[in-house]
Amino acid sequence: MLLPLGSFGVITLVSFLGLTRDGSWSPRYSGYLTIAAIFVAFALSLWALDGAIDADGARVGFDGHKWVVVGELDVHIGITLDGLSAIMLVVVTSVSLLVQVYSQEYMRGDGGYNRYYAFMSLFTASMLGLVLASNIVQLFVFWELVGLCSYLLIGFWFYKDSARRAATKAFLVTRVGDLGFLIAILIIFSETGKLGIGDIHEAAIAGAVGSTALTLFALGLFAGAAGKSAQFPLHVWLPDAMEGPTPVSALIHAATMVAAGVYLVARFFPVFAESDEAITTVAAIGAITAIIASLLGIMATDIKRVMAYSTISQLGYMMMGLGVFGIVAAIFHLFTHAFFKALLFLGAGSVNHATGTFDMRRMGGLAKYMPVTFWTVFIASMALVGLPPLAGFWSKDEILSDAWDDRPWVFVVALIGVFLTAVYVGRMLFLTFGGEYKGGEESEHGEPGVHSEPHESPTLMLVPLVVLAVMAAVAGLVNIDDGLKTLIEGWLPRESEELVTHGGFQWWIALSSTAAGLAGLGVAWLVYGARVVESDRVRHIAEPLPEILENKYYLDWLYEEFFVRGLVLGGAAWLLSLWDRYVIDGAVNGVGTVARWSADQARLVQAGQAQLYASVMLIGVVGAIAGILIIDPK
Amino acid sequence: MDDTGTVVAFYMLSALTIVSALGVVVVRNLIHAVVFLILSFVGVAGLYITLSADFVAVTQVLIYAGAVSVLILFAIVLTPTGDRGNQETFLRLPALLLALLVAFTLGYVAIDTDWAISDREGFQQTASTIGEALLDKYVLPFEIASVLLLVAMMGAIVLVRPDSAMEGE
Amino acid sequence: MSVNLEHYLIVGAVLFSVGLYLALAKRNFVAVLMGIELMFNAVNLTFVAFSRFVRSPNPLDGHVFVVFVITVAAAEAATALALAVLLYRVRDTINVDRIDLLKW
Amino acid sequence: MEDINRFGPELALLIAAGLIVVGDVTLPMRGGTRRVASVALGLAGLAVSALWSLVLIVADERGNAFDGLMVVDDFSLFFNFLFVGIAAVIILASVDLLEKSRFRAEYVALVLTSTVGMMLMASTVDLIAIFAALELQAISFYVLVAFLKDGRSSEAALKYLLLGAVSTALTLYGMAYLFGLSGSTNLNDIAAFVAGADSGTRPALVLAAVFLAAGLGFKMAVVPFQMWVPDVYQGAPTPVTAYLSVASKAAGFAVVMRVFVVALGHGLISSDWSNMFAAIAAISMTLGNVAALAQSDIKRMLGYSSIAQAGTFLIGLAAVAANDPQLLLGTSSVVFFLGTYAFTNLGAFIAIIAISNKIGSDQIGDYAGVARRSPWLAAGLTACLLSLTGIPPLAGFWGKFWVFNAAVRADLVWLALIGVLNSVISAYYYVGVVLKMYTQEPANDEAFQPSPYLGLAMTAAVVGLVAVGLYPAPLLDASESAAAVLG
Amino acid sequence: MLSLAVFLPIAGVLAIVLLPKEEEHRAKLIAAGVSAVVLALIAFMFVDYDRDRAGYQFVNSTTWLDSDFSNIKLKYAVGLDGLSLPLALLTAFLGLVSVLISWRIELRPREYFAWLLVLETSLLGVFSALDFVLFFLFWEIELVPMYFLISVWGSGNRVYSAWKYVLYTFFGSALMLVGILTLGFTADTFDIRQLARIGDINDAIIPTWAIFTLIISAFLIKLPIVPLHTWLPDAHTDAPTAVSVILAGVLLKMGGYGILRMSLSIMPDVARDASIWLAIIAAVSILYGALMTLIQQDLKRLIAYSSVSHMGYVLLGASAIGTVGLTGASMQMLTHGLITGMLFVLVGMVYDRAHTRNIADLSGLAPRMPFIAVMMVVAGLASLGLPALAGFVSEITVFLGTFEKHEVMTIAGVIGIAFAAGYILWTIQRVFWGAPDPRWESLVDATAWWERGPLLAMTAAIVAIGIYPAVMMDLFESGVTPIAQRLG
Repeated sequence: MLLPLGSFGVITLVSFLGLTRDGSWSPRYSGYLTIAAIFVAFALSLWALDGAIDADGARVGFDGHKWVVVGELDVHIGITLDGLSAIMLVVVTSVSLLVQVYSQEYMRGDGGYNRYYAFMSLFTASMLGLVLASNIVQLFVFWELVGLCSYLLIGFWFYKDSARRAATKAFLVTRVGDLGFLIAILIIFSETGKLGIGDIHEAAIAGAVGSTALTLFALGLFAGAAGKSAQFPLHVWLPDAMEGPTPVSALIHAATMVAAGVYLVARFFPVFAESDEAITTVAAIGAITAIIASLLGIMATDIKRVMAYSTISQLGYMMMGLGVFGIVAAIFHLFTHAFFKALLFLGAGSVNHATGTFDMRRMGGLAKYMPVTFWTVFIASMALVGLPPLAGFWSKDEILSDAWDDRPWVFVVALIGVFLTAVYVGRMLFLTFGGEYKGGEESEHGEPGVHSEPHESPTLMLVPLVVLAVMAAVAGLVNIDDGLKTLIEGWLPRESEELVTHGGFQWWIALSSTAAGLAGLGVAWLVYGARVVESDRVRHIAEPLPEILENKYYLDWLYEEFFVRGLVLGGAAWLLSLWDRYVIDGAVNGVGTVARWSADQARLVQAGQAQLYASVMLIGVVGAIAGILIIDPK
Repeated sequence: MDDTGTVVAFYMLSALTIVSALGVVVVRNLIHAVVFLILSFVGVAGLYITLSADFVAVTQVLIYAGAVSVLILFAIVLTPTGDRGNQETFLRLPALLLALLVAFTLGYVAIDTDWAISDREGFQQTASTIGEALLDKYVLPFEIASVLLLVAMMGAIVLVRPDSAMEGE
Repeated sequence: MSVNLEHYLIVGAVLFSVGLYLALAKRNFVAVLMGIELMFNAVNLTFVAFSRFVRSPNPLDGHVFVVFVITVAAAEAATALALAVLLYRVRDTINVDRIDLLKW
Repeated sequence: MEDINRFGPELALLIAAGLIVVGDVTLPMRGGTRRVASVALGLAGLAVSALWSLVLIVADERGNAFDGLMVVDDFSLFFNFLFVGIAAVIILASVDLLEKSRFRAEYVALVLTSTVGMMLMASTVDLIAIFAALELQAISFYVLVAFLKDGRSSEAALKYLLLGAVSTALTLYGMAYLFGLSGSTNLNDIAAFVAGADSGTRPALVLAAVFLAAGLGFKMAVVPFQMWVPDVYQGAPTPVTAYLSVASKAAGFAVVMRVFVVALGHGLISSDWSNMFAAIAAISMTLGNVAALAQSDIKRMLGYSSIAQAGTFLIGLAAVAANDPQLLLGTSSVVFFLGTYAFTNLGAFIAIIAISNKIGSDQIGDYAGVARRSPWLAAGLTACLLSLTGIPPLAGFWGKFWVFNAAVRADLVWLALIGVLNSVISAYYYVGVVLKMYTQEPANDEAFQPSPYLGLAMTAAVVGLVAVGLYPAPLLDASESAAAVLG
Repeated sequence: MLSLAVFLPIAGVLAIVLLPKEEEHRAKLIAAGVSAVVLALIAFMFVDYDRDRAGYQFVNSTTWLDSDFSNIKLKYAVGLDGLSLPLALLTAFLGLVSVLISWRIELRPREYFAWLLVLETSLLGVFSALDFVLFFLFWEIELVPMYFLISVWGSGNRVYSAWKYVLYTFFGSALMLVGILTLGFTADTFDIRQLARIGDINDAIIPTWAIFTLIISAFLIKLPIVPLHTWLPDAHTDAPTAVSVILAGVLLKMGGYGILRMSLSIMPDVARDASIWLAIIAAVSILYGALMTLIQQDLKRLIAYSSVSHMGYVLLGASAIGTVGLTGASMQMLTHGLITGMLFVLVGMVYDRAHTRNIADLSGLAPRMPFIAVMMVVAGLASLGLPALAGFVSEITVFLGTFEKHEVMTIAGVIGIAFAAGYILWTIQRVFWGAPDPRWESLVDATAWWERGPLLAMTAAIVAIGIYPAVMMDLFESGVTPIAQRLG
C-alpha cells in the first residue's frame, strides 16, 4: 500500500534530477522518465482502487512517519487510502499520464523542456500527496505545493509579461483562500488538539467542537477550497491561468488544482454535514459560481477562456452537489468532468497547434481540416452540455436530482446553468469548427506563417485525445448501478453517511435537463451557427449585461485597482510609510535635534566669565542648603 | 564675656572690620581699597584679641596687614596700565543678591544651631601651646605647609620669569 | 548685654559675604583677590570664635588651623599675584571680565 | 621613625622633587640632558614611592602616623598606587611639552608635589592636614595649568585659581563649622560626634556638609561646581588636563569619601547628603553629556565628558549613605570606577597629545582619517573612548556596572536609569570621534607614530584597560579592601 | 570545547592583526579557516548533543568575579541546550557564509575580517552564556564590530545608519542593564540556570513588571518590533552584504533568544500577564512590516522590512507562552535566519553585478543569471511560508501554538502571510521575470565556488528542515519545554 507514496517519491526525485542536471541531461529523458513514473503511479493507483473496492471504500490507510511532534502538537505523515482517494488517484494519474504523453509532442523544442517536466511531475506528485494525506497539515502542505506548481507552470514563459502577472495573480488569489484554510486548521487545533483527518471527523460528529467553531472551521476550509476550485469571488485567477502551456491548463482544470478544492470539501464532508450554515454556503456559492461563470463563458473570445469559465461553472456544479449533501454526485461529476475537460483543453491545444491562436474569431471551419480533433472535441462538448448518454449527462443529472431532493432552488439554478452552458459550448463549437477558416495567428513559439493552412496534429497528440474521448463517452456508465456510491460513501462515518442525499434517476429531471441543453445549443445555433439573429442585437437588448461581463463583473478592477493598489498600496502602506518616515523616524531624529538644541543651550551658560562661574557655584551652595533645610526640615 | 569693655571692643572692632570691608567695596580707587583692606585686617586682629587669641592676632597683623597687603600693592604697581577704578562687572546686582543670601543663610544657621558652649575662660597663653602643637602633633601639616610655601615660591618664579631665556642655553 | 559665639559668627558671616561680593563682582583681578582674602579672614574669625566658645578637648586646634590658613592664604596670594603679573604680560589686562576667550 | 616609614612614599617624592630642582640649578648640563635627567629622576622617585608603598603592604605596616593625622591603610595605599601610576604616565606624556620650556625641572617637581598633595588627601584623617594637602595639590596645579604661559593657558589658570580660591574658602568655612560642632578636627572624633548628634545641630551640620561638598565638588568637577572644567581643560597644557581630569578628580573623591563616609556617614544627615549627591549626580551626568554633544574641541569635549563621568561616580557615593548596610558597596564601586577611569581617560588624553602634536589641532573635525595615518593610535583612542562609553569588555564598563549595581542595591533605581540613559547620550559624542577617525578621508596621507614616551604611556593605559576589562577581579578586590577601611 | 569554539575567532583576529600589510590577502583565508573550524566544532556538538538528556551540555563554568559586598558571584559559564544549540549552529554557519561571500572585499581586508570574527565570537557568546552579566557582555560587544562594519564598509548613508543602529541598540541595552541589576539584586544571583529555577519574585525593589519591561525592551528593540524598528531598514540597506546576512540571520535572533531565555523563563508571572501585550505588538509588527515591505523600492530595504514582519512571528509565538508556540518561535528564528540570510546573499550578488538595488531599474534578470534567479525563487518561496520549505514549518507551529491563546492576533499574523506572498512574488516578478532588459545584457551568473557553495548549502538546509523539521524541532522542544513548564 505504500507504493503510491513510492511513486510520489520517484516523481519528486525526477523533478529535481530534471532541474539540477540541466545541460548534461538530454531533455527527452526528462519526458520519458516522467511518463514512466506516472505510468507506474497510474498502475499503482489502479491497484489501490482495486484494494479500495475490495474494502467497500472503507479506509485502509495507516499512520506513517513522525513529522513534527511538539508538546500537544502532533503531526504524523500518513496515508489515507479509501474509496474517495482511490478514485481521485485514478483520475489524477490517468489524466496526468495522458497529458504528459500529449506534451511530448506539444512542448517539443521548447527551451524549458526539462523545467516543464520537472514542474509537471512535481505538480502531479503534490496532487497525489494531497489526496493521500491523512493529516490536515500534511494536506495543507501538498495543497500549497499544488498552488506553487500551478504558479510555476502558469508563469512557465516567465519572459511574457502576461504570464508573470497571471502566475502571481493565481498564487495570490488562491493564497487568500488558503488563509481561510490555515485559520480553519488553527480553529480545529485549538478546539480539539487534533490534526488527523479521521480524528477531526470523529470530533465533529461527536459534537466535541462548538457549533460556531465548527461552522467557522468549515467555512475556513471552504474558503481554501473556493480559492483552489475557483469559486466566486475567488475565481478571477483561473481565466488568466491560460497563460501557461495548454497541457498545463488541461491538467489544472481537469485533474489537479481545481479538483483539489472539491476534494477538500468532500474529504471534510462529515464536518460540513454537521453545520447547516456551512453547507448552505457551499451550495449558494456553488450556484452563484455556476451562473456567473457560464455567463462570462458566453462573452469570451479566447477558446481557452471559454473552457476556463466552463470549468468554473462546472466546479460550481460540484459545489452545489456537495451543498445538497450529494457527495456521490459531486465526486462523480468531478470524475467525468476530468475526462471531458482534459479532452477539451487538449483539443484546444491541438487547435492552437494548427492555427497558432486561441482567438476563436481567428478560427472557423476547422472541422474539415482536423476531423479527429473536431470529433473528439465534439464528444467532449456534448458531454459538457450533458446530453445522454455521454458521461456528463449521468453525473450532472445526479446533481440535479439530489438538488431537487434537498433544495429545490438549487435545482432551478442548476437548470438555468445547463442552458447557459449549452449556449457557450454551442458558440464555441460554431465559431471554431463551423464556417470558414479565418487565418490563425502567430503561435506561442514565434514561428509566423506556418499556420495559413491548418492541419491535423501529430499522432502522439491525437492518441490522448481519442482515449479521453472514449472515456468522456463511457465514464458515465460507471455509476449506473451505483458502482461509485459504495466507494465514495464507504469511508464516511455512519452518522454522516446517513445524511447523504440519493436523488436517484428520475425521468423528468433527465428530460428537462436534456431539453435545457438542447435549447441552449439551439440558441447558439441561431446566433452563431445559422446567424439568424445578429449577435450585436442580442448584445443591444441585453445591455448593460455584456459590458459588465466584459469587465468580468469589475472584480479584477475591485481587487487589483481598488484593494491592492488603492487600499493596500496607496492607502495603508503609503500612510504607514509616511508614518514611518516622519513620525517614528521623526521622533528618533527629533530626540537628536532636541539633544543638540539643549547642548547649545547648555553651553551658553559657559560664557567664559570666571565670576559667573563662581556665582553659579554659590547659587548651587545656597540652593542646596535651602533645599535641604526647607524641603526636609526634619 | 560679659564685661563691658569686651562688649564695647567687640562692637567697635566689628564695626571697623565690616565698615572697612565695605570700604574696599565702595571706594573707587584700588590703592584706597588696599588701605581699607588693611584696616579690616587690623579689625579682625582686634577681634582675635577679644577672643584671647593673642598669637593668632599677631600673626594676622604680620602676615595679612603686612605681607599680603604689600604683595597686593606690588601687584597693583606691577600692572601699571591696569584698571585702577575698582569697578564692578555686570554681575554687580546678582552678586549683591547672592552675597546677601549667603549672609542670611550663614546668619540663620549660626543662630538656629544649638552650639555646645563650654564655660571655659579665655586662653591665657596661646603662643607656646600653639608652637608645641605645630612641632609635635601637627608636624605633618607643618611640613606640608613648608613644602607648600616652596611650591608657591617656585610657582611664582615659573610664572613670572619669561621662557624666552631658553634660546640662550 | 553680652557677647557670645553667635555674635562672632555673624560678624564672620557678614565679612564672608562682603568678601564674596568682592570676589564675584569686582572687575580687577587684584580686587577679586582682596575679596578672597577677606573670606579667609572671615573663616579665621569663625575658627577662633569656635576655639574660644565651644566644648573641645583641644580648643587651641582652632588657632593652629588659623595659622595654617594664614600661611596658605599668603602662599596662594603669592601665586595669584604672580599669575596676575603673567596675565598682564600676555593679555595686557587683569580685568576678569575681559579674560573670557575660553568659553562655550 | 614609624611615622617617617609610613610617610615614606610621600617623602620619596618630596626628596625627588627637591633633587630635581636643586640639581637643575646646580649641575652643569645641556638642555636636552636636563630634560631627560628631570624626567628620569621624577620617574625614579615615583618608582621608589611605589616600591615603598609595596613594602608597607608586604610588611603590613598599616596604621596611624603623626598622632593619628595620617593613616596608612588599604584605602590610602590604593590611592598611593593610583596617583603614583598616574603621575608616572603624566610625566612620560609631558616629555614632548617640556622640550619647549626652560622650566622642565620645575614642571616635574610640581607634578611630584601635587602627587604628594593628592596622596596626602587620601591618607590624612584630620581636617588641618587635609586642608594643607588640598592646598599643596591646588597650588601645584595652579602653576601647572598656567605652564604654557600663553593667553589661553594663563586664562585657564586664572579661572582655576579664582574658583579654586572661592571653593577653598567654602571648604574652610565648612571645616570651621565641623570644628565648631565637634570641637575637634579629627575625622574620627567628628564621626563620633555626628553619630550622637541631636537635631539641634542639624542646620550647622547641613551647612558644613554642603560647603565641604562645594569645595570638594570643585575638585571632583560636578555640577554646579564644574563651571571651570571646560575652559581649564581646553586652556591647560594637555598633559596637565589629563592629570587634572584623572588625578585631581580622584583625589577629590578620595577626600569626599574620607570626610563624608567616615565622618558624616552615620547619623543625622547621611540621608541629606546622599540625596544631595544623588541630585548632583543626575544633573552632572545629564548636563555634562548634553553639553559635550555640541563641542568641536576634543579637550573641551572631554572636559564635559569628565563632568558626566564624575556624576556617574557620585552615584556610588549617593548609594553609600542611602543604604547603610550596603555602605561599602557604594564606596568600593567608586574606588573601582576611579581606577578604571584612570586608565581610560589617561589613555584618551595621551592619544590626543600624540595626535594633536602631529596634526596641530584639537578640533575634532581635524581628526578625520587618523585611522589611516596612525592605525595604532586610532585603535588605542578608540578603545579608550569605547571604555568611557561603557562598552565591554573594557574597564569602563565594569566601572559603570559596579556603580549602577550599588545604586540599584541602595534603592536608587531611578538614578541608575538616568545613568544608563546618559551612557547612551555619551555614546553619541564618544563614538563621533571614532567615526571621524575611521570613516573620513584624511587631509593628507602621511603616516605618523607617537614618540616612544607617549607610545609607552599609551600602551600601558590600553593594556590596563583591556586587562581590567577582561579580568576585573584583582582591581575589584583591591577597591573592596580599600573601601572596607572606611566602614 | 564550547569555550574553544566561542573564542577561536578571537585567536583568528589576533592572527589577522599580526599579518603584515603585504600579506593582507591572507586575512580571508584565516577568517575562512577559523570560521570553518568553529562550524565544525559546533556541528560536532550538534551531533554529540545527548537529546535524551535535555538541559545544558558542554558546560564550562568558573567563578570570574566575586564581590565581597554584594553577594555577587559573576561566573564565566557557557553551555548549550536545545534552544541555543541550533542558534549557535546557525551563527557558525552564517559566519562561514559571510566570510565566503566577502571574498572580494578589497578595502582594508584585515580589519574587515577581524571585525567579522569578533562579531562571530560575540554572537556565539550571547547564545552560550549562562550568566546574565556574561550574556550582557557579549550582547554589548557585538555593537562595536557592527558599528565599524556598517560605517566603514557600508554604502549609501552608512554613517547615519551605523549611528542609528548603535544608539537604538545601546539605548535598549542600557535599560536592560538596570533590569539585570535589579533582577540580580532581588534574586541574589546572575546565573541563568539558577534564575530560571527561583520562584516568583515578589520582594523586588521595583515592581516586577518594571524589571520585566526594562529587560525586554532591549530584546524588543533588537527583534525589532514596531515602532522601535526604524534602525533596521537603514542598517540593512547600508550595510555590506555579509553584514546584512549576519544582521538578519543572527543578530535579530539575539532579541528573540533573549525573550525566550530571559524574559519568559525568568519572570514567568509577569510574562503571563504581559503575553497579550506581546501578542498585540507582534501582530502590529507583522502587519506593519508587511505593508511597509509592499511599497519598498529598494531590494535590501524590502527584505529588511520583511524581517520586521517575520520577526513578529517570533514574538507572536513567544506570546503563546506554551510549548508549541515557543518551539515555533525558536524555529522561526532559525528558519528566518537561513532564509533571510540567503535573500541578502542573493540581493548582494545582484547589487554587485547591477550596481543598483532599485526594483524599478531591474527587470528580466532570470535569463542572465539563472542560478541566482532559481535560488531567489527558492528563498522567496521559503520566505513566504511555502510548505516543504523551512519557513512554513515554523510559521504554522507558531500559529498552532498561539491561536488558542490569542485568536485575533494570530489571525492578523496569518493575514501577514498573504502579504508576504504578495511582496515576495511581486518582487520576483518584477526583478527576475519579464522581458530581458538590454541594460543587463552583460551581467553574469554566480559561478565561483564561494558564491554557489553557500547558496547551495543554505538551500539544502532550508529544504531539509522543511521536509524533516523534527531534526531541529525536537531540539528546540527540549529547550523550551522547561520554559513552558515554568509559564505553565
